[in-house]
Amino acid sequence: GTTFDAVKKKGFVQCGVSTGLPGFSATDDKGAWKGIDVDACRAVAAALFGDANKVKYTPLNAKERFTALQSGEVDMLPRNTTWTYTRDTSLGLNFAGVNYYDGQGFMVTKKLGVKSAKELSGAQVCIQAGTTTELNLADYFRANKMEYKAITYDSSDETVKAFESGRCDMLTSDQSQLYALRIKLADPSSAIVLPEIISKEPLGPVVRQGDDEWFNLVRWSLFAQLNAEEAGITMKNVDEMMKSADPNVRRILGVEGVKGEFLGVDDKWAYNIIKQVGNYGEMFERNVGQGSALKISRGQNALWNKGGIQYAPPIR
Amino acid sequence: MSHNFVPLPDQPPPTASVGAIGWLRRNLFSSIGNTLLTLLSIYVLAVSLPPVINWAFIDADWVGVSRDACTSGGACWVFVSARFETFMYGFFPAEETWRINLIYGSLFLCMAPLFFDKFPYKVQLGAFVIFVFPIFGFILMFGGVFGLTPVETSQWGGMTLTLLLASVGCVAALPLGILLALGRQATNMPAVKSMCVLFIEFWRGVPLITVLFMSSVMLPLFLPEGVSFDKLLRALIGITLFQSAYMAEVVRGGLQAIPKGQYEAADALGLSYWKKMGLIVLPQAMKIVIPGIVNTFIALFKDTTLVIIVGLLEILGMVQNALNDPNWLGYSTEGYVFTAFMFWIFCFSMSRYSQALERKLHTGHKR
Amino acid sequence: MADETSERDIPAKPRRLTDPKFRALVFQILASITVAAFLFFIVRNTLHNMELRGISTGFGFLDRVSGFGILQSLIEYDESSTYGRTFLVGLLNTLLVSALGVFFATLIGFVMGVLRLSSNWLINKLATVYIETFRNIPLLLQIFFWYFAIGFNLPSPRQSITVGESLFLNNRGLYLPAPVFEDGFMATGLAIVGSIIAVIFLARWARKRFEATGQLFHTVYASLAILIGVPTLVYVATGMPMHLDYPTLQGFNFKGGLTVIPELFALTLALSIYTGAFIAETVRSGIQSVSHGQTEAASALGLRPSWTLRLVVIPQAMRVIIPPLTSQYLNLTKNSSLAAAIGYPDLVAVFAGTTLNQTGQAVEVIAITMSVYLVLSLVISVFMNWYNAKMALRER
Amino acid sequence: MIELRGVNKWYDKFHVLKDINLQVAKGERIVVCGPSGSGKSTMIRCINRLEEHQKGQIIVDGTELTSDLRQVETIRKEVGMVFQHFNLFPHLTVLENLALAPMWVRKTPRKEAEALGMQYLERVKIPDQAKKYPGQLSGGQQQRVAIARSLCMNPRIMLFDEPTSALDPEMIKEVLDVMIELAESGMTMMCVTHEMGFAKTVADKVIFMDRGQIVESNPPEEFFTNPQNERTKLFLSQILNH
Amino acid sequence: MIELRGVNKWYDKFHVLKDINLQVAKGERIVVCGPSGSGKSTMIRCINRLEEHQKGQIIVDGTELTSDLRQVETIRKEVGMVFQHFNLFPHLTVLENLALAPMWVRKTPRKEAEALGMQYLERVKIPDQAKKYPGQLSGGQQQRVAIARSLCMNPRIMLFDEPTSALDPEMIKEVLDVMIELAESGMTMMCVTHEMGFAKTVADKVIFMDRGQIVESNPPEEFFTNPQNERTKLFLSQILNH
Ligand SMILES: Nc1ncnc2c1ncn2[C@@H]1O[C@H](COP(=O)(O)OP(=O)(O)OP(=O)(O)O)[C@@H](O)[C@H]1O
Ligand SMILES: Nc1ncnc2c1ncn2[C@@H]1O[C@H](COP(=O)(O)OP(=O)(O)OP(=O)(O)O)[C@@H](O)[C@H]1O
Ligand SMILES: [Mg+2]
Ligand SMILES: [Mg+2]
Repeated sequence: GTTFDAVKKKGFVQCGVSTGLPGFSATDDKGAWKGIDVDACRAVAAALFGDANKVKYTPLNAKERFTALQSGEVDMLPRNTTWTYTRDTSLGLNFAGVNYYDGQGFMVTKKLGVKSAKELSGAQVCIQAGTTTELNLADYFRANKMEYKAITYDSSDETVKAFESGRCDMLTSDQSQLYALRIKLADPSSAIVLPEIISKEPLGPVVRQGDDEWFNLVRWSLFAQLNAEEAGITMKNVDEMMKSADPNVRRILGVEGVKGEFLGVDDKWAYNIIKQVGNYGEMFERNVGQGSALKISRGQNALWNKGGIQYAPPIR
Repeated sequence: MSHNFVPLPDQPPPTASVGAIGWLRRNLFSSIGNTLLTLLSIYVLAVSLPPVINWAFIDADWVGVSRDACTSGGACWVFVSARFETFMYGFFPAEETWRINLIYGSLFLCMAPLFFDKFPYKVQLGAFVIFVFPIFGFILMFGGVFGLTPVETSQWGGMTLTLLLASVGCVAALPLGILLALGRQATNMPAVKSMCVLFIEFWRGVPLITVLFMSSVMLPLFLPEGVSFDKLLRALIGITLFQSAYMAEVVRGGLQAIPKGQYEAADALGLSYWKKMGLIVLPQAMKIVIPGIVNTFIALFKDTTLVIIVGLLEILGMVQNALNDPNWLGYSTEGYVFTAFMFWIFCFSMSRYSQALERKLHTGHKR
Repeated sequence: MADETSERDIPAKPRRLTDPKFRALVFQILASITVAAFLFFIVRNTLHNMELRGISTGFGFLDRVSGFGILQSLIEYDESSTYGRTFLVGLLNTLLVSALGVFFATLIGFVMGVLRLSSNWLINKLATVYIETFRNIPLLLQIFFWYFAIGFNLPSPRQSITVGESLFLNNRGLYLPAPVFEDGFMATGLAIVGSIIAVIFLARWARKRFEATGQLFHTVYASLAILIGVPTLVYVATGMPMHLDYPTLQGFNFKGGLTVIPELFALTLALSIYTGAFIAETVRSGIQSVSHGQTEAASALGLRPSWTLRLVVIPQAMRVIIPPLTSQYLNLTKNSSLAAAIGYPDLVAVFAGTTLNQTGQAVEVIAITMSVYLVLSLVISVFMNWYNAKMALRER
Repeated sequence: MIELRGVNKWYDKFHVLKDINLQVAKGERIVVCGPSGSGKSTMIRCINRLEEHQKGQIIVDGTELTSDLRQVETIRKEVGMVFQHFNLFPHLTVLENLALAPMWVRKTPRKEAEALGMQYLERVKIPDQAKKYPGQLSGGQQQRVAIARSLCMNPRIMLFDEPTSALDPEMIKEVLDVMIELAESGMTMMCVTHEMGFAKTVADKVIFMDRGQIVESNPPEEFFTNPQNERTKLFLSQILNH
Repeated sequence: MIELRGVNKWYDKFHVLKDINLQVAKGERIVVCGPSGSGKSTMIRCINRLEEHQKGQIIVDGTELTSDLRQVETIRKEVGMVFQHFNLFPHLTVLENLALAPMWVRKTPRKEAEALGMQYLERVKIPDQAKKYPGQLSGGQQQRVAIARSLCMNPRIMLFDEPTSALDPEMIKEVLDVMIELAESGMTMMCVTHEMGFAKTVADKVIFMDRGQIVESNPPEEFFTNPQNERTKLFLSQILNH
């Protein structure tokens, strides 16, 4: 397909990421991008070029992201984007998978003393523009016959700051983001995340329609990470695992069986991903889990056989 | 009988009208209304200044490397000094920042003579700075030749990017603006004239953020499939087109200020249209419009903050980015104050410069 | 002369290629073709690219239900309204903030411009500091500054600053009692309109009388009396058919009444202070452009300073002030598009922002948005040209 | 009518007027001359308080000039002034220029004020220019309008500050003619000018100033034929040879 | 050299030139005079097509003036013009002003062009001003530079449009001297001027224009002593008495 060829030719993946969401995509003080979404792109680069660093990043805010992808400004958009019917069908986009199962939640200040979102009628809500959150919020309050006022900001920075200044009673966003945003508060412990989840938010990398080859590569880069976790292949042990007798492991690592050429890449594509980016679990823990400031538990994002719903088709 | 006129000696003026008292009376307490106003302003200043000064200077922390140094309760300038490098150079690799410094230094050396009245080669030097220097700067910034490590445009940022956007935007818009201004003056070609007018009015009528949005995310839609270029370059194209419309209006003002006799004399000598413009009219017009150009440059310089909207991190963007750093959360005021100060210094000194130029050009025009 | 006949035979028709008119024509055709081709190229590419990427086109989306709420709307709007209505809401919000901004910027600008010329050294310097500070700092920064300065310094709703239990100020905005009109209010409404008309007539009459008899009439006080007195009388006479809907604290927030949201407040403040600084400079140079001789001549004729200002200085200064002033208004309107940064729901925020994002129809949405601003600027510049033509000083 | 007693004025530390003593009787016509910078304009401007003096007394028509605004107003109603650069109001027509002060200061109805304006326009011989704007007139015409504008206020004293020095030679005559006519009608006048012909024709007294002082003050015959002071002689020799 | 046949010109609806017929032979020196607004400047500007005429023919040096660019170019190389307000280029030095046209129109190398410039500067007697800027010269010097600048193109015809009317009296002579010298060297000249002394000294023919028409055209002796036309008489009486 055109995108696949174009990416291969230019030698790097142009990756659309969020302008700054700790754990998902944010720069460290050296200016290097870090996060789950960033790793999604790195995985694709590792599969395609054997080098996870062949990625260039375009920070996008919520408003711009689809236009940027549609116009070809970026090759893939792993930017914590919810998979919805409209987006999948009318925008000319394809969702390649789900790298994070999320749901929309609320964050309120402790001082407010509420336990449930149901007590929030009449509340003023800070929210980021151009997200499904905006629509879910409207639905939720309408369904529960509650009133609200939404104050919509361009970027998450302003949203947090407005929340902090007391401009609104609560901040709503995907739960993962709530944790990420909470650490941006001057005093993170002053806010709590309410238990309610008001929507399904499957987040995943998006590509343009019309290039199945590219779509496959993005989708299977993610699946490879999930399969690797399931099979116990990690960044550390991947080299030893090359010698493993387990046929599943051998297939995943391209030692035998299925060939990389079906994806148009090297046989060691999955090996490269695991070696350089890690399996899904490692990626999760490093960016948003216990190894990070966010400390989000796996929850739904655990593998299917560990009580979660992350389930990848087998590589065979 | 005639006698000589001996002028009386000058006497000192009555004490009440000179010296400190005279000054105070004339300037602060000349009438009841003025006295009230003076007292009111003194009161307002007395109430509002001390807390600000306390916060910004007296209680402020200046030295240190981390937020632990900020304990006095005032401003934490440590944040600015710790992040100063990124504010200035963006994510330009630390070991390569000498290249940016070299650009600044050499630019300064090139510009310095322009401020001396006596310097004879102003025009040539100015042309060098405008046309040749950018190439030199571009090579240094971009690298990739002469053994310089290539640095991606996505790593450019901070004040460097601010200056780059504003100056490249301005320099590139100049020729386009001149053409547009000439086109707008071309009364014998109504079609060309109206196209120029349309172009100018279009760009002057739309907000810069929509232009930036268009250039950054929509441009690839307008181009043939597969054609794509750098994001920074696209923002620059947007800015240049936008700026050229303003430039055109400034240049038009200059062209209109050239007396008709100059055109006629050039015609009478047999100079063709382009020679007339290039040798006679434009050199004179450009001199007149320098203050105007500086003013549009200031406007553009301030407007570069809008590129955050398309994800380019100029100085304000860099500051906001630093505010996301978990180690430095909560120092946004310091960050914004610092940014405001940087912009103010640049804009204020440039506007003073342009005012001085204007005065120089209009000497003898006072009442 | 011998060669007279041959000279007469020289063809009067010029050679085509060297005829400037012909050249101009050819050049214009070429230029038009180039531009047309360029536009065609872009449109074709865009259509092709959109088709290729499966992006839907057309303006049908304007009839679809938007499904999101907007913080402030001047017309009826809720989640089940269409995107078309979203556009209207955004446009009206843009116009609102622009109008407020223009009003206050003009006010600040004129006051500061005059103070800048004050003979009081301190006032003069303070005005200079104001102008030089706010002109030279990017507007976006100033918007952030005011917004968060207000947000962090005002109390929460429960600790609102109150005036007489009907006016509340807190970090959610300014809450005012809203008038609710009952059936009989029509009469009062008419009285208001009537007294406005009366005041206009009064002003005309006062002018006529002044011209006829030289008697000055203090229209200001009389007008105020009419404007306030007559409607009040009618209102009381008809049995006060209006009550106020007071804002009350319910749960976390105030309900009822009128609300001025802090976004509107901060944006208006930032826009007027920023633009005010530019207007002040315009006003200053306008006033200074009136030569000192004019004021002297007026004083020598015995005109009081206030009349001198009104009859001699201002009319002349306005000619100089108005053209740059209109372009400042235009700038202010365009700058109001920075609203999105602090969550004020203007056209760019709700239409070129949320709507664009929900529908993905960037080309249409941006085209509509740009056209709106173009039309606004066109209106302003038409006014300016009309004014310039009207006011041009007649000279020989 | 006008009396200056020991008037002193300083610009900052610069002593412009030094102990000026001068009396002008009703109907008297004074011409003031002297080298540039000698304080002629300053003196005449002090008389209707366009400038403030710092020491001494100025008494005009029985009223002493102090910083009391009402007195300044009274005096300005009585004293007309014509400037070197006309200072007509460019945004008003000639007739509006003339009618402005009567309407606003004397509260004359517009009709009457305009009739008055026309009357003075006729006196300065340009009634046909009434509807034009000052910018459309020649310099001489503008100065005549300026004179008419002052006259419209019915002043008892007229001050002129070099009324002809910004004019082309052809136009000087038309303005001087108007001034001579005015002088002959018995108006009290003080005129700064270097038109010595005018001084000889109409002046009752010629005053010569230098360095802020009145050096000589004499009737014109005496002033021109027999100047008392060396400084005056020098000045006259320069001016008359020109 | 120059022939005008039934030339007519309109500004919008205003008929400025009415059926002008005129022949100027090689080496002839014509002086054009007439009241202000009579179309003198317009006529002379038509000859090197700074203005376009709308009817009739203008033939200069055998070439008819049409809108053909090359013909206009040829003619402008042959015809030099000197304006009332000099119109020197203020951003160039005197020498650069002189060398500009030879360099860019005749493609003369800079050295030669400058040598040429110096030569003509000597002819107008100000070689020492070569390095100065026009703004630093007096009006008379500027006008002489303007003449030299035209001469540098080696024109066969020189047009002058009131070359001395913006000058102070002392400077008029120095410019006229240069013009007389030029006339004596045999240059074909057409000169709009009211300097009747000049006309008497050098003109072969004096042309009097009024309201866009040539009223009289005669050798100077005849023109001044025995004007044929009432209008001319009136004009001459005004001008000579002035
Ligand atoms: N506003 C002012 N501030 C300071 N000095 C002034 C001011 N106005 C006038 N002067 C000085 O006062 C002196 C007298 O000025 P004045 O205008 O009265 O002279 P003048 O006799 O009218 O001269 P001229 O013939 O040139 O008009 C001059 O030296 C002048 O420089
Ligand atoms: N560009 C123009 N547009 C309209 N009318 C013009 C224009 N130029 C000149 N005129 C008019 O054409 C007439 C002739 O002008 P021209 O300049 O030829 O007169 P002139 O004889 O040279 O007068 P002067 O002695 O004042 O220079 C005048 O009435 C003038 O107002
Ligand atoms: Mg004076
Ligand atoms: Mg002329």
